[in-house]
This record gives sequence, structure tokens and C-alpha cells, in this order.
Amino acid sequence: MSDRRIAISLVVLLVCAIVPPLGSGYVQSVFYIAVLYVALSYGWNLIAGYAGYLSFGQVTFFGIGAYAVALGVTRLHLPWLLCAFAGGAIAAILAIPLGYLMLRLRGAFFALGMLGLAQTTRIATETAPFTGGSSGVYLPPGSNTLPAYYWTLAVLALAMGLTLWVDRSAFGLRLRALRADERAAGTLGVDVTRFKVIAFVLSAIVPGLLGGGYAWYLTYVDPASMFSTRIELQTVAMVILGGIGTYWGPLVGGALMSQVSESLGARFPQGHLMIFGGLIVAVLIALPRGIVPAISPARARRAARTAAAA
Amino acid sequence: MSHTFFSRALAAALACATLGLVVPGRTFAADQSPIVIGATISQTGSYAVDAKYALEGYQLWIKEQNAKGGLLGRKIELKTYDDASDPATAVSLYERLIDQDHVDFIVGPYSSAITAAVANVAEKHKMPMISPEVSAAAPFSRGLHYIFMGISQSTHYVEGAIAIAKANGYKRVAITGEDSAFPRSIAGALPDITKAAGLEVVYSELYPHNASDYSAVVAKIKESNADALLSISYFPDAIGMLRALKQANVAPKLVYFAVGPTELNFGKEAGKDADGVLATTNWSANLKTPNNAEFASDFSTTYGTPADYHAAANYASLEVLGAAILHAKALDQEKVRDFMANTKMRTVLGNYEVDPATGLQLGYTSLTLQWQGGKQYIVAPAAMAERKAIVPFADWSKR
Amino acid sequence: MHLELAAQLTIDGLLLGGVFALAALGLNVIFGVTRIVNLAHGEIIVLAALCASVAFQQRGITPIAMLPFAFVGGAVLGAILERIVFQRLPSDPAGAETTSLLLTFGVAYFIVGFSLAVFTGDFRSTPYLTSGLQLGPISIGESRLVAFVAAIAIAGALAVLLRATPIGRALRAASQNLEGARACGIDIGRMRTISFALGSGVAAAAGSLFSMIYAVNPDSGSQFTLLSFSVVALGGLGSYAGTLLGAAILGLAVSFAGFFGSAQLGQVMPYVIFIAVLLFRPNGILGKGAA
Amino acid sequence: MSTLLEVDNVARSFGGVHALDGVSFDVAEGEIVCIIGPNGAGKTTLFNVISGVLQPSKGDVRFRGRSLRGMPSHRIAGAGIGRTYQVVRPFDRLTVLENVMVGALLHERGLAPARRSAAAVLEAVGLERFAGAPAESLTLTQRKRLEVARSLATRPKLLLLDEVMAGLTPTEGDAMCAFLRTLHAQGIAAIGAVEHVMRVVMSISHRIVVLEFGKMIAQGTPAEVAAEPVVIEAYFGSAT
Repeated sequence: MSDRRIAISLVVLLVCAIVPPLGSGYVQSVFYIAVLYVALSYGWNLIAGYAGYLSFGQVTFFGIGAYAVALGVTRLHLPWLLCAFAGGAIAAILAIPLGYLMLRLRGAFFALGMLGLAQTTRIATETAPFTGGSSGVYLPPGSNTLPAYYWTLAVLALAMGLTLWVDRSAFGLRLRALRADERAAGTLGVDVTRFKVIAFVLSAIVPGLLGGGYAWYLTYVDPASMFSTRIELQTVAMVILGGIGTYWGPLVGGALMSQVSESLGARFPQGHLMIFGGLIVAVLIALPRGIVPAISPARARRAARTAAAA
Repeated sequence: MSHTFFSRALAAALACATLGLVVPGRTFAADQSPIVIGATISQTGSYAVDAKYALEGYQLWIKEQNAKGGLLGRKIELKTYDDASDPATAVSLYERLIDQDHVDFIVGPYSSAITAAVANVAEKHKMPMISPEVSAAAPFSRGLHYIFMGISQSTHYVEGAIAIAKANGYKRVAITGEDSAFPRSIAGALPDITKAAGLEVVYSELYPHNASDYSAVVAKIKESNADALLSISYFPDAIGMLRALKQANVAPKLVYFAVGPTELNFGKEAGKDADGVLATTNWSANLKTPNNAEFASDFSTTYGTPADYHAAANYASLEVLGAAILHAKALDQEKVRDFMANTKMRTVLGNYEVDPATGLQLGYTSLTLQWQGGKQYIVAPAAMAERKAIVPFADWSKR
Repeated sequence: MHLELAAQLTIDGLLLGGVFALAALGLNVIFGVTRIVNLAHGEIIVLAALCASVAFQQRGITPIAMLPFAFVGGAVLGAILERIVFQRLPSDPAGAETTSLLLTFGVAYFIVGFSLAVFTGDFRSTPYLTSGLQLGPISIGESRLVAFVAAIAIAGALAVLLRATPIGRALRAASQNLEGARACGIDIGRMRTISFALGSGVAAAAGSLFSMIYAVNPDSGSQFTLLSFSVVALGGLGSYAGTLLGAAILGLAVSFAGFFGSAQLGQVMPYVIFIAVLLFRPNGILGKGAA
Repeated sequence: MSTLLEVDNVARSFGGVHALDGVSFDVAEGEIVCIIGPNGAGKTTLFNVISGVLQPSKGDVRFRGRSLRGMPSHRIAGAGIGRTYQVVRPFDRLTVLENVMVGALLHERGLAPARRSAAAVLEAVGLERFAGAPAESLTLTQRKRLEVARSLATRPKLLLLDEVMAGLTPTEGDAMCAFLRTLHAQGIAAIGAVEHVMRVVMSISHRIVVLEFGKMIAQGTPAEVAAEPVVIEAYFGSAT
């Protein structure tokens, strides 16, 4: 059953693959930032949108991925791609125990518990002896925009694939059930804790992989920039605007907002955060489910498809 | 399922993609169009407060140079963006300045984190870039050919204060400061410098970025009964530490807060508690450097506030760039680069001279200032001192 | 460890606890009635601190004289936010909690933007009551003492208001059993607005006093939100005594950890305790947590 | 009929308050047992204990000889105990069919088989027309049936029905009774928690347990229980 979403996603990914090498350095860097934030949004959407657990700390795994490449390249002299993969793996391995621990919290406590976790990881990186502390780590200089870009694009494809799989799989259906009512899902045989942790791990792998690309792109990492709450909060804002828990939400919200903040931010630096804040509140009031469902009600489309099959 | 949405999204993606391809290059006649200098400034985000007068430093030099007929008979313009203290944004904005706005030359951003990222763009486009706001050595010594340090190296910052401590027999030294890149670049060198000066480090610990409480650090300083406190602090933590010292009634004989108190509103915020505090600056209005007096008075008449060393460093970096362009007699990046790498010239900051291999600044020296009676005075090195340093740091009760 | 140092660290810890309590009290008032957790709490504190420092620099109004103005300003802001933003929450509890989280997140983002636009990125503080009182070897920071006293006073006032006044009893009824209160004819909508106004007013009052203690800029808000959460999580949501106790414990932990561990350990203490408490005692020490 | 469920001296207290105290009864395969008690008698707490949402403070629950102590609710569901809730709330943002598929996925591997068996269950409860509709659009009675359908889709051996009759008109009550009898026919045991509705209870229950303030005050066949003086006094007032 061909899903129109796959076709369109492939087209978008194709466009993002072809254009940058033809464009100027500026176009490449704009595409890099847009693709990075859209991929972060898809990652975050898995835990917040599909499992219903708003995390303000997924940047923890982004920083871990960045340091995996930074330390892997400068201390172990490994190829950066290998380290970037390792970043995702380390993020996943850490996310399992962290998931079982943190997912016992709910709502605002989970959100701020994760924010606290990100801050604690930043401070730990600043004080740990082997990470170069707050002076950061300098990678060999070089304009790595395209290699970092294509790595990030690949991770975006993975994140979109994961989201599509969750959206259409038995796992995803039961995950969305526990999002609505954990207790009821439990008494229908859904291992709620395990499903939440799986969603959490998936939602950690994506930023874990992306961090490595970011480190290679900037050729310098320090705890303040790699574990920055700004990256986290901007990702959260994008998914809310686009439509939390939907397939297209992260793409629309991510692309839209990174472009707008790119042009808006440069022109009037002081005011653009205020506009975003107002936009988020307005969208939440007018369109509780974000922009995407308002334009193409995903639910009606999916309902039509399941009814036809029944 | 409605097609309209997706066809629109597709069209938008394509349009945005082709933007880079078809925008016509800026065609301009050989000489009369302006020479454009590009840079990003941190107007928002965590570095915003330190990079305050960076923009005015650039603008003033350009205003003065245009009044003298610009360079090579062409007017000079400045094109800046706000990088919001974010490295990735800065990289994209420098690419935009070079590819999109076709600036002729670029000047460095604030902070070592952003400069390290932007250095790649400069190297790729082979455009020389003076960094007037980065004194930590790390971003420079990495085999880069196009970035040069436009301010004195941070490791020299504390020499003045240490000399004063040594001269007055303050043997027991407490070292602290914010745990971030710039302070660590200094705190890292301090153990050797203090040992060389025959002083003894009795306490050494950095406090976290945007710490919420300093009373524990002050309690340890009190326990160590240090004679001299060397705290590598920015403005907010310098104020926090000073208040914590006062509230704990701890008054080491020498109190030094690096760059925090160099900002003029440190006096406004701290009032008479600032008296006796030592700090480091890279510039003073009374420096005996070429047209320094004109720069100082022109700045305060134009912007209604006295210049600080950030403004002076940015102004000096354009002095070097201007000299390089004149020397090259053309907008030739390689000639300008070579001039910046090898020249020895005097600017408002002093003697500009860099190590051609690494771009590290060798000429500029930093100055030690002290708050006395609500105003700042240079107290070291002796040659440039306006007043003698008043030590010991007065007890809180006697203020 | 000799006695004098122990006394000093304890005093510093309790004074810091007073500051933490002041920050957290407002959060408790809002959560008690509306079960909404206000993520913009820290931003309201910082906005008030910025206003207080500008008011002092330009018109010489001391942060203490600013208290009533800050309280009223905060209350008006809280009422407006509640009216505009939270009257449209979806009915189902899970949906309402998520949406209210997102809404307060948006409000926080807006306030940071507004503060940046008005106050720029500069760090601001108020050089008032900066010295320390000497009690023999022990020194007590004046501004922190004021914050400590204010925290006790405000907690007491809240307790009296909730027990002695009709509005207070209605608020307490609504916080214990929303349906029951509605059944008794209490206008729940008004109660929510009043609790938001009260909570934001207390937060703004805290902000005004904090301008004497911290140098803040528009980005400092999330730090105070997380700090207030740690206190309320430790003390238990909805319990004022719990908030004071939680704040005292946290203040002592930061003070002693900062001295014996490292300054970093002291800074991390609130987060570590916050996560530990939530995992092992979800309702906090004295509180009636979320159902 | 072999015993399916043994509730053995179960007690549960919430900080001093005894919601359940010394409750013991058995349920055989295919048997319909009704638990009667006023609001707050502990019916829902008992269901929470049996279904694993709560652990008993004292006593034990055995299902087909195996103790459920410490078992999480999803494994108890896997063992064959289905459960509906007094406050009916379907999974929002999911369609009616998807709601039932969640239950079906307990035993079905993959979406297609789950969709098929869910559709069959929908037909059994007469909701097949609403398969594609969003769950929130259903009426109260339809939601009650959806709640039962969700649990049925997990192919339970024992179904806990919490106040499934409440709020139904007499005709809807009879339809629900007919439906419960088909469960019995398929060998599925059921425990219905009911606040009153005596007529229906008497007609379909094989055995009755009466709860008051967490204690069992009577147990036995409908006839035996109806004859108990304690029950008469509690439920029928003076014999008229």
C-alpha cells in the first residue's frame, strides 16, 4: 500500500541532496541549519509527540554525540564518521538506563527533570578531566560543510523513516494508546514502561547521531554550545508550531522556523524571540494540534484508509 | 488527501533552493562602488554583554576614514549581522556576507568558540580575518593562515596584578574565576606565573558558568586566609563575587577580577565598593599611542559614552586592515594577508605585531587598572601608569 | 571543621533557602488550585528583577519600595495570562496538562523576547543593601536576610489568607477538590484567575528582591524555573510548609556541598536533589502531589 | 468447571483507610459473578488489585493456580484477565477500530491480523459501522461497548466489567445482558461490578458477592444472597 507520505518525503530529501553542492557556501550553510533542526525536531517528536512525554533535555544526547566525534578524532585519531556512528550508539546505550529512570516522572516534572539532566551533563563535561573541560576541544580546521551536511541529511532520512514506521506500525499504535491513557493501555497488555523506553531511546539516537555532524561542521566543541538550552528550546518550539505528534509537523515547523529565524534574526535581533513566543501561544490557542493538521487533517486521511481496509 | 498543501510545500522548498543559484552577482564598476567590510556581532545571547561596543568601534573608524576620502578613493561601508552568540549561526552569516553580500573584507566575531568555527570560512575563502575580541591562544595555533589575533594574549593579563602582589609581599594567592574558555586560558597559566614570582597558591577552584551562589567560594577563600585574590571573572560574576566578599566581610589585601571591572558600569553597579579593585584592560584613553586622544574624544562625542577596550580593539583592527589595503593598493586578499602577517605598526592599542606562523599577537600588551574614588586609573606597567596602585584593599568597615 | 565555619555555612545555607523559598512560593500557589505548572515562572521573576534594577538606577526606587508595585504588576500579568492563555485548555486531563505545558513554554519564550527587546542582553542588578551584618565571627548578607524574612512573611500571609478569608477558603476548596468546589457554587474560573494572579504577583515580588542578590539578564529565567521546581518537588506541590522546608534543605545542601565538594557540585545540587526526590518520593516530603 | 480465579483474603489500605479488608471468593471458568456494593464499597479497588494496577496490602490473588503478586498489569492482561473502567475514556486521536486493535495486538502479530480480529469484535458488539470514526465521537453507551470490545480483543479468559450497566436504558441493559450471556457461551468468565440494578443482576449471575465498606457481607447464588437478612436490610429495606 503505497503511502503518499513516502513519495513526498523522498522528493524533499532528493531536493535537499541535489541543491547544496550546486549552491554557494551560504546556501549550503542555510540548508545545513534547516536540515539539522528538522532532524532534531523529528527526533524530539518521537518521545514528545508519539509517547506524549515532553522532554527538555534531548540536547544531552546531542552533546554526547558531539563529544564522541571531538574526542574520537582528536584523542583516538579515528575517522569522524565512525565516531559519529559511535555517538549515536553511546546515546542509545545511555538512554536505556536513563529512560527507565526518568520516565517514572510525568508532565512538567519529566520536562524539567530532563532539563536538569542536560544542565548536569554540561557541568559534568566542564569538570571532567578527559573532555578538555570548559576550554572545549579544537578539531582539525577545514570547511566540512558538505560532509557534515550529507551525514545530517542521512540522519534526517533515518528520523523520518523511524517516524513513518512508528506512525504505521503496531508498536506505534500501542505507543499512541499509552500516550492517551497509560493505565488503560497497561490493562490491554501494553508493556507501558518498555514501550516508553524504546521511544525514548529512538528519540535519543537521532540527536546522538546529529551531534557528531555538528562538531565536524564547527570544528570546535565546548560544553556551553553543545549542551545549550537554546538548541533544545528552539527544537521544541518548531515541533509545537508544526504539529506535535504528526508526521509532517517537524518538517513544516523545522523548515519554516529555521528559515524565518535566519532572516528575521539578522534584521532585528532583539525582537524575533518575542515574535516566536507570541506565534507559539497563538498557534497553540488557534490550532491546538499545530499547523499541519489544520491544513491536511491527518486523522481524517488515516481514518479513511483504515475504514476502507476493514 | 488534498494535494494543494504538498505541492505548495514542494514549490517553497525548490524556490528556497534555487535562491543560491540564480541571484545575480553584484556587478559594480571597478572603482567608485564602496569597499564593504563584513562581520557578525553578538547582540543577543550569552556574549551580548561583553561585545557591547564592538559595533561602535568599527563604525567610528569607518566614519573617520570616509571623512579622509575612504580608501583607494572609494567609500567604506560596514555590513554586520547578529550571530546571537551561536557558532552555527555565525558560520552561516559569514558565508552569507561572502557569498551573498559579496563583502570585500571580513573582521572577526566575539568569543573563541565562534571564532574557531568562523575561521574555517575565512580559510576556505582565503580571506584574512583579524580577531579583535579573542585573546585565548587556542583558536589560532592550528595551522591556520588567515586569522590574526587583534588583542593582547590572555596569558599576560594577570602579570600586572602579580607584580603588585610580589612588590607588597602578598605571598598567599587564591585563584578562582568562571569555568569557561577565556578564564581557563588564564587560570591554566597562573600556577607557573605565580611560582615564578615566588608566590604560593593556597586555594584554586573555578566556579560554574552563571553560578547562583558565591558564598561557598568566598568561605573557602576566607579559610585559606589568602593575601591576594586573583579571580578571572566577567561582569556579572565579578559583581556577584564582590558582593559575596562584602557580605562575608572578607577583604584580601589584593582583589583582582580580570575583565569584569573593566566595564564602566562596574563602578555604577558596585558604587564605592569598587574602590581598590584591580582589573585588566587592553586600552586607556591616556595611552601615548598615535591619534589615541582623538579616538577617545571622537568616540565619546559620537556615542555619548567613553570608549572601552572592546571598542578600541575593533577600531585598531580596522586601522591594520586599512593600512593593509593601502599597502596592497588593491582589494587583493593575499597581499592584505601577507601585510597583516608580517607588519609591525602602531595603532591606538599600541604595537601591532603577530607571529606570522600562528597569527598570535606578540606586540600588544595588557594594562592593569584600579578603581580609585569611582574612576579607573592605569596602575601597571609602570611606563603607562597614571597612578600608583593603592594597596591593601580597604576593609569593608572602613568604606 | 570548627564551630565558627559550621555556623557560617549553616547561616549561608538558611539565607539561601529563604531566597529559594521566595522563588518557589508563587509556583505553589498556581499549582495548588489549577494543577497547571507554570514554565514561565522564572521568566516572570527575571522580568520583575530587571524592572526593579532599572527603577532603582533611573528613579532611585529601592527594591523594597518596589515590592507592592512588583506584586500588583505580576498579579495583573498573571491574570491576563490565565484569561487569554489557559481558558482554552482541552477537557481531558492528559491533554490539558500537555497543552498547558506547551502554552506556558510559549509564554516563557515570549517574555524572554520581550525582556530582550526592552532591556537588551545586559546583566542588571541593584546595588542596595549590599553589605553584611556582623554577629561576632558570623556575617549575614543584608539583602539575603531581607529575602529570608520576606519568604517567611509571604508564606505566613498566604497561609493566613487561605485560612481566614472567604476567597482563601474558596481557593483551598478548589485546590482540594475541583468538582466538589464547583458543586458548592464556587466560580472555578475566577478561582483559577485569582490563583494565577496571586502566584505571579508573589513571583514578581521575589524578582524585585532578587535584583539585590543576583545580576540577571533576560536569559536567566529558566535557571529560576528549575530552581523553584526543585524546591517545590522536594517540599511537595501544594504545601507551603513543605516549600519552606524544601527550600531550607536545598539551601543547606548547596552551601555545604559548595564548600566541601566543589562549587560545581553546589551548583548541581538543586538538579540532583530534584531528580532524586521525584524518583523516590514522587509527592515530595509534605505534599499532595499530582493525582 | 475448574476454578479460574481465587481471591484469597485480599486487603488493601491507603494510609490507614481500609479500602478492602479480607475479601475472598472464587470464579470458575465461564461463570458470571456479580459484585454488588454502594459507591465506595471497594469494587473498583478490587478490580485494580486483580488487574495489577494496585498491589494487595495483604492476601493474594491466584489465576489458574498462579499467584499474580508483583505481576505488572500488562502481564496479567497477557495471562487472560481483561478489564473495563468505570469512567469510560477511549484512546483519543485514535479511531474506534484502532482502539480495539490495541487490545488485539496482545496476541496478534502485526497490524493486518489485528485489524481483522478487531473488526470481528466490533461486529460482535455492534459497532462495526463506526470503525473509522474518531473514538471521541461515540455516545456514552457506544463508548461502554467500545470499552468491552477493547478488552474482548485481548481474548481474555476472565473479564472484569466495572459498572458496565450504569447509565444504560432498560432496553440497552437487556442488550448488554444478552451479550454477556454470549460470553458465557464462549467460556469466558466475567465479574460484573454493579451498584444496584438488581433485576438484571439476579437474572444473569451464577453467584453474587456483596461488598460494604471494603468487607464481604454476603456470598452465594442469587437466591441465597437474596435471602440473607443483612442483604435484605441493606438493599430492600424492610421486606414489603
